[in-house]
Amino acid sequence: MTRQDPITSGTPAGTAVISARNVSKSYGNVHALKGVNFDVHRGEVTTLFGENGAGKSTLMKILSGVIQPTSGEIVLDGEAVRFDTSTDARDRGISIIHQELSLAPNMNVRDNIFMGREIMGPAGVDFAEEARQTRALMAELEEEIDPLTPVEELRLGQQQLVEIARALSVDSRILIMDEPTSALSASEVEVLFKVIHDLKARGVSIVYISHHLEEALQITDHAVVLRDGNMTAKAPRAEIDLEWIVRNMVGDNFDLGSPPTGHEMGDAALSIRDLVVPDQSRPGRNVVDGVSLDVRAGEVVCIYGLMGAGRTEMLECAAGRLHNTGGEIRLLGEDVSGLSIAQRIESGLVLVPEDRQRDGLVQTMSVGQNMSLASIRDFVRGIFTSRKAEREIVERGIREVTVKTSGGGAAIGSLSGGNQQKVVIGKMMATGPTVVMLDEPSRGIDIGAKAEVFRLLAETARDKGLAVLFSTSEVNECLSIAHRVIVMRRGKISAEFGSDVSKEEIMAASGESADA
Amino acid sequence: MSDTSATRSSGLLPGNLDPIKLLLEGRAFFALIAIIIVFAILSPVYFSVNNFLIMSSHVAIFGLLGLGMMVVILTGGIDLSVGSTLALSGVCAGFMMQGLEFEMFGVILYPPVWVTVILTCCIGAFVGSINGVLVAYFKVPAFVATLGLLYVARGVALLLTNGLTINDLAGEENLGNTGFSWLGFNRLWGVPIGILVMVLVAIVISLMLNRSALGRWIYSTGGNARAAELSGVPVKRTQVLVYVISGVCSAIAGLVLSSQLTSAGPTAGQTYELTAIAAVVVGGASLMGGRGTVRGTLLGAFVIGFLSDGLVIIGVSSYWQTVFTGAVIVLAVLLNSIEYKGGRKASPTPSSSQKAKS
Amino acid sequence: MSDTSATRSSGLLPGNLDPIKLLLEGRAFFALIAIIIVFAILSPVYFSVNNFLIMSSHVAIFGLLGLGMMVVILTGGIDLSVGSTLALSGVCAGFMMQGLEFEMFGVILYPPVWVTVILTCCIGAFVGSINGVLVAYFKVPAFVATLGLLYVARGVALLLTNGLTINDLAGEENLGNTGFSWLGFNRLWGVPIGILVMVLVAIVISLMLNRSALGRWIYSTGGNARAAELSGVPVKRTQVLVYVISGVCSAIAGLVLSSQLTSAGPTAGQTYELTAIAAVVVGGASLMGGRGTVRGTLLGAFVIGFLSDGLVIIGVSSYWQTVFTGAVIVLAVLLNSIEYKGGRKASPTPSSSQKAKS
Amino acid sequence: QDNGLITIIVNDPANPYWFTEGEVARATAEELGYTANVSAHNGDTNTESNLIDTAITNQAAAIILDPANADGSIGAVRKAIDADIPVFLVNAEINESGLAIAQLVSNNAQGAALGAQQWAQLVGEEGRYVEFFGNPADNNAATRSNGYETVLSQYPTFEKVAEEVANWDRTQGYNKMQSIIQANPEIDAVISGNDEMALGAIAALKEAGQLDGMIVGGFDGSPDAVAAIQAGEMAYSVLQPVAVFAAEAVRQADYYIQNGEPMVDSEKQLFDCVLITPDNVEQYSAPFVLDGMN
Ligand SMILES: Nc1ncnc2c1ncn2[C@@H]1O[C@H](COP(=O)(O)OP(=O)(O)OP(=O)(O)O)[C@@H](O)[C@H]1O
Ligand SMILES: Nc1ncnc2c1ncn2[C@@H]1O[C@H](COP(=O)(O)OP(=O)(O)OP(=O)(O)O)[C@@H](O)[C@H]1O
Ligand SMILES: O[C@@H]1[C@H](O)[C@H](O)CO[C@H]1O
Ligand SMILES: [Mg+2]
Ligand SMILES: [Mg+2]
Repeated sequence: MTRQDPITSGTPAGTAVISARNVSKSYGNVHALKGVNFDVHRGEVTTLFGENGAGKSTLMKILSGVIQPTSGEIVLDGEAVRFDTSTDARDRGISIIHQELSLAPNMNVRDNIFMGREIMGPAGVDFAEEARQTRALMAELEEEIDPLTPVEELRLGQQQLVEIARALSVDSRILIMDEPTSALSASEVEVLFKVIHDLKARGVSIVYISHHLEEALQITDHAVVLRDGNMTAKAPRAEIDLEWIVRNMVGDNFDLGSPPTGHEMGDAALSIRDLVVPDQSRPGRNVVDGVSLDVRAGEVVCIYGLMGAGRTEMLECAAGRLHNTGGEIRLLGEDVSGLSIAQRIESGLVLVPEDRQRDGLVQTMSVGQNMSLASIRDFVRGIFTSRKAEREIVERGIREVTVKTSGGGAAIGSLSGGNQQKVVIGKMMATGPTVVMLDEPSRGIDIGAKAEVFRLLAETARDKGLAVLFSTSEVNECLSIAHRVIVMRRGKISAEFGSDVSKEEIMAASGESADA
Repeated sequence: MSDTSATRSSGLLPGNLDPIKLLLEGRAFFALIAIIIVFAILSPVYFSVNNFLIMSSHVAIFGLLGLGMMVVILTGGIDLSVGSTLALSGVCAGFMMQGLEFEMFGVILYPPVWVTVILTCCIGAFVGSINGVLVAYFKVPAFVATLGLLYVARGVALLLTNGLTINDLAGEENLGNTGFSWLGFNRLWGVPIGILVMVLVAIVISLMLNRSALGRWIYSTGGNARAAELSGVPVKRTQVLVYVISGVCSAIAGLVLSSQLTSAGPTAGQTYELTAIAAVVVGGASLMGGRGTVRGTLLGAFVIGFLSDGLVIIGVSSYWQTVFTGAVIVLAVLLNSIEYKGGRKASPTPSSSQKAKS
Repeated sequence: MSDTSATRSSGLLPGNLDPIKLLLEGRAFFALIAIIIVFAILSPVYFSVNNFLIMSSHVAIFGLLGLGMMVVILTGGIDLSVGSTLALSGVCAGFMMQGLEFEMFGVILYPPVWVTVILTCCIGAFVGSINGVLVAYFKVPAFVATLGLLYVARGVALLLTNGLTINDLAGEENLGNTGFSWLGFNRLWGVPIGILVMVLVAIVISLMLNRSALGRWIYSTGGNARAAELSGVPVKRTQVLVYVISGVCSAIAGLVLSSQLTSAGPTAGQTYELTAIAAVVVGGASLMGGRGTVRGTLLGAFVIGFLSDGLVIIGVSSYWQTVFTGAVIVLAVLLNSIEYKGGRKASPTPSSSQKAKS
Repeated sequence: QDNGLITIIVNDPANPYWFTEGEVARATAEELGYTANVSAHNGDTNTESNLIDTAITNQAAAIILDPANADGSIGAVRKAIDADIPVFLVNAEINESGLAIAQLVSNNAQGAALGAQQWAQLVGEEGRYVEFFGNPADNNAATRSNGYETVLSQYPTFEKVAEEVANWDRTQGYNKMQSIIQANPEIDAVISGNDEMALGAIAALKEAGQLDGMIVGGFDGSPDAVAAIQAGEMAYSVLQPVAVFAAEAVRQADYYIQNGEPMVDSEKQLFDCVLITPDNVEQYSAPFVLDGMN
């Protein structure tokens, strides 16, 4: 994939089409936004940067009428407006792609796209027309999805594309995209960027949020940085670079780290041989097809792959959630195939799942209860749990993964997405694992948090001999703390590299054309 | 083709008549076939057109309640008040047939049967709208709101009649209000009217679910209410409407039942809510909302009805009837979930049923 | 801090004894207070220690059923079979008190009361384990599985006794099986035993929920079964266990009830499942799972029990009783949701309750 | 004129039979200067026991109870007696004597024999018939069924083709009758444990076009049954003198409260039933009252 020339050319900074004026939003005593002024430039891409919990999503929800500000006002085309619902905003030409997917899993792609805006014909809903438009949208996004496929049968990335298609179908003049690419592959991101260019050409104003900073820089016309609910900087594309963003976001430079050194690596802690996992939805096919790999104690291994390469299935199989039809999984030489998930955790093999909402968090429990959930056995004394022991575990977890929260008693839903992700990581680290597998651990977390997570993993690998196996869809992350990079493609390992590999080599092995 | 799929997902009339598919899709189908075969072997009279018609007219009551219930369940709600609403509507219909007395004016009005039918449906709709408003606007969990109305509607029915059964529903020629018993007694083309009413309601609901925007709203509200709301679906109004639909279905069931019995009593329909829910679930709907079909619900009602009548026909003791009913309900649903595994609707992961609510 | 929250969210014994907080937390508290005040004004005999004790011993039955039900509801399930299990256990206890006849050996065994009690609890546990296995391993929706057992357990109870009630539960001195009626008739420190049994069970369940690993497993299974499973929670075993607990609670309720009545009949406990669920929900639990407390459930049971006894004491007609019961159930839950808004547990967005299941 | 409270507990006032029972008792009690409190246990022994507790709390002077269960209600009655409240049972019995001051019930055996004789006479030489059985938890169901059996078994030409439990309920009677018709198309007569089940059977027979010439016999003498007799749909009903013994029970309670001793020596008092047929149906003057009954 070539980095496109950043769009610095031509258009002078457009006038503001919609602005937030002195907008504040409080949830109880959490002040998510503190008097923010924010302009969306007409016909251009305004990118919003900020670490987890900075208030980006909150601001966007206010602009799109999902929530109402505690104070301040919204100015649309120079006139103050008030949106009571997202439909109000949509009627004024504003649509939004939400950070968390908002699709009805039981319905098909067509029905999701036209949900709430059904096209009526003489004999009820005009399904033919809806399907035609759906196919057109999918063609525009270069994704072959049948309009009649139930959404629940799509993988996460495809669901995200449906969400994008829905926003596009509205034909709005202002389009807000809150992390639209968190589950997309590089080639899909390319397509999306093409679409964004077309939209711009048609005069659509776009707000774009992403934690993939380099990627975002490609399409940015104006950058705005939020920090702790305040706007800390803004500048046109010409005046900024990666370093500028990071400095304004976290106030410091960052580094995803480098492979830990100076320690002895042990024997293979995790050893997978000829693993075969069948496809649940398409019998006869295998999602994981004869994968073998070793991770040694103290070693950090990264698995790179495009979406659908089978990484999730391989990791879930190792964790005990899925059954393999062939091959074996050994932990410190012991075959774990007969063990349940709980027994694998007990013996030191843990997984941080990919989808935190669905697989990671118990929304009804507090931050602390989530954090200690996987290590309950560690604070049971006799038949009762020990509050003191639990508190220690929770406090250590919060400290180690640096969760931004008022304390263990806080509701998990009150945390920003990134901090929720950290809780999931902290929960599995609290069990004191021998091998930790992390499926896309950086999804939705900011650059600072990402660096912290990687540092934590690297340190534990070095100091405690932890074996780390993580998957990622971002090439940059492969080049951080991993001693080795394994590339998966269609259920098989297509290449294996040392830490001195280049981005291009990795991408070529994954099947992603390096010059898309 | 777009409509085929819509039908596939929720239709009464499969657009695609591939028999194997139909068989696989009709979830409770196997249970029904098994029941018919077993009873046909055990009793020579079971397998006859006339017996099927009679059994079906019993099914009609639960079928009607089940259809309304299914619509509510599609949105992720539940309606425990259907049995009480049935009784209340029956009693109100009875009152109207006896003549509405306006003391003020000193007149007694005898509304013709069609007026009675419409007013009775309005009463059902009214009860439903209370349920709906409590659920949608006051955020009372559906189980509680409708449990409350289960009691309240029953109490009102008892109070209205002072506990008595209203008996004379035939009307009188000279008052112009005859024809009520036609509903329960007569046959059209040899088919009892009750069955035809059920089929008619099923077709209307099926069209509503598959062809109207309301249908989409109902499925999306049940699938992901928040997403639906953000997409501009009038979630609250949809919720109110489904309870109204269920109320109207109960009222229709009340009308059919009281014209079958030629009497309307305030204790009719007790515990019918459980049977109606069982029919819906045996028919493959998910209590989490978003999944369910008209065809399945009717099949579910038939499974339960044909079973209980069959047990009576072969003369099983009433205690054993209870045991069998329970066992078959569980078995039919077990069959469903086994069959599910093969189908394309297979849940990608074993615990997806739990996923739905996580 | 993490532990206060744990207790706060599910405790019987609040870790934090701030009285105002306690008041606010006891969700159904206001409804209960209101009921007591209203009836104390309307009837001179209502507000007396003895009447409270009597009413509480009535509450004990629903309290016991409600506690088991709450544990099931916490995991996102439901148990409709509690009433039938109550009857079945009562009947089995009755049988054992009459002597177990082993024809083969020509002996009749008269188990002492404590053996009877334990065996009866085992019967409850057995029914519960069938429910649990159907739900956890066969993926039958809880509503259907337990609806099936509602019928089956009732049918078995009827078959066992041939519909008759077993009367003589007093036992005989020389057979060494006296003492059964002690449970229902006697008082300890002036308090009827039934109440003490309920309190004991409440304490055990409260400790289990708040202080044991099983408690965490239950809450997390209800909150998000998939996440719980991936965190090493034995979700399936937890699901089976909650139904077993509910079965045992029903059996205990059956024991208390039959010793209170000095007789055990197969038709006891009909429709009690609805009352038990109402108690749990009035007590603030969520039918989606993951939220609910022992304290709330007991309060819910007291609200319903004190209301219905109060209505009888002031002599309201039984029709009006039905109406009031329904209205109060809805009102109490309405009160809850209003109160929720103020509290710290406030749902962040108005539709978060729906979101939870999307 | 407040002589105290009389608590009246009936089964299910949604059945006209029990409704009348409660209302007659209430009226009589109020006539005699008592406050009356009518409540219902709906056949649930637990509710019944709770109602007794409440009566004790309310310091009732006497309890008029229609027991829920012949065996299951004994404990509740004993509890009231232990609290020094006299209990007068009406309509149904309990299987223990020496507890209640009086048990006033219709003579179910006599009534059943009466009904069965009338039925046999109407059916004639031979007949295939169906019997509906009431709620098995109620002794009356078995008593009546046995009564029928005793009489009908003397006629070897009668063949019982089906016996179904319909729990005193009309809808159940209707549904089960429809199924029975399917299994046995040639039925000549129906004999039922009460009127509600008989009325359900009549509705089913009417729908099937088989009511003509069918002999359907009921039990209770409820207003609906009387209407059916007038319409020529029901052949007869055995009237239970519920209005009589409900009032009598209150009078005996009053006597006991005043004098501290039973008005009538024998605890079990049977009230004979009478037959309602098209011939005497005109004398039916109020619910469950046939003029010149006694
Ligand atoms: N419903 C809510 N209740 C309480 N606090 C909330 C709520 N929603 C957001 N917050 C808080 O508001 C702040 C901003 O959250 P927001 O979701 O806008 O962050 P963000 O910048 O989008 O972060 P991320 O990059 O992780 O998505 C956070 O501190 C968060 O905890
Ligand atoms: N819900 C689903 N329905 C149908 N097919 C699926 C589903 N989820 C995954 N697949 C298929 O399974 C295969 C492997 O997917 P998997 O999720 O393991 O990939 P991955 O490498 O983990 O990618 P990512 O995590 O980025 O999505 C792909 O062929 C994909 O299309
Ligand atoms: O005697 C009564 C009546 O027959 C009534 O119809 C049902 O219950 C019985 O106990
Ligand atoms: Mg965000
Ligand atoms: Mg993946």
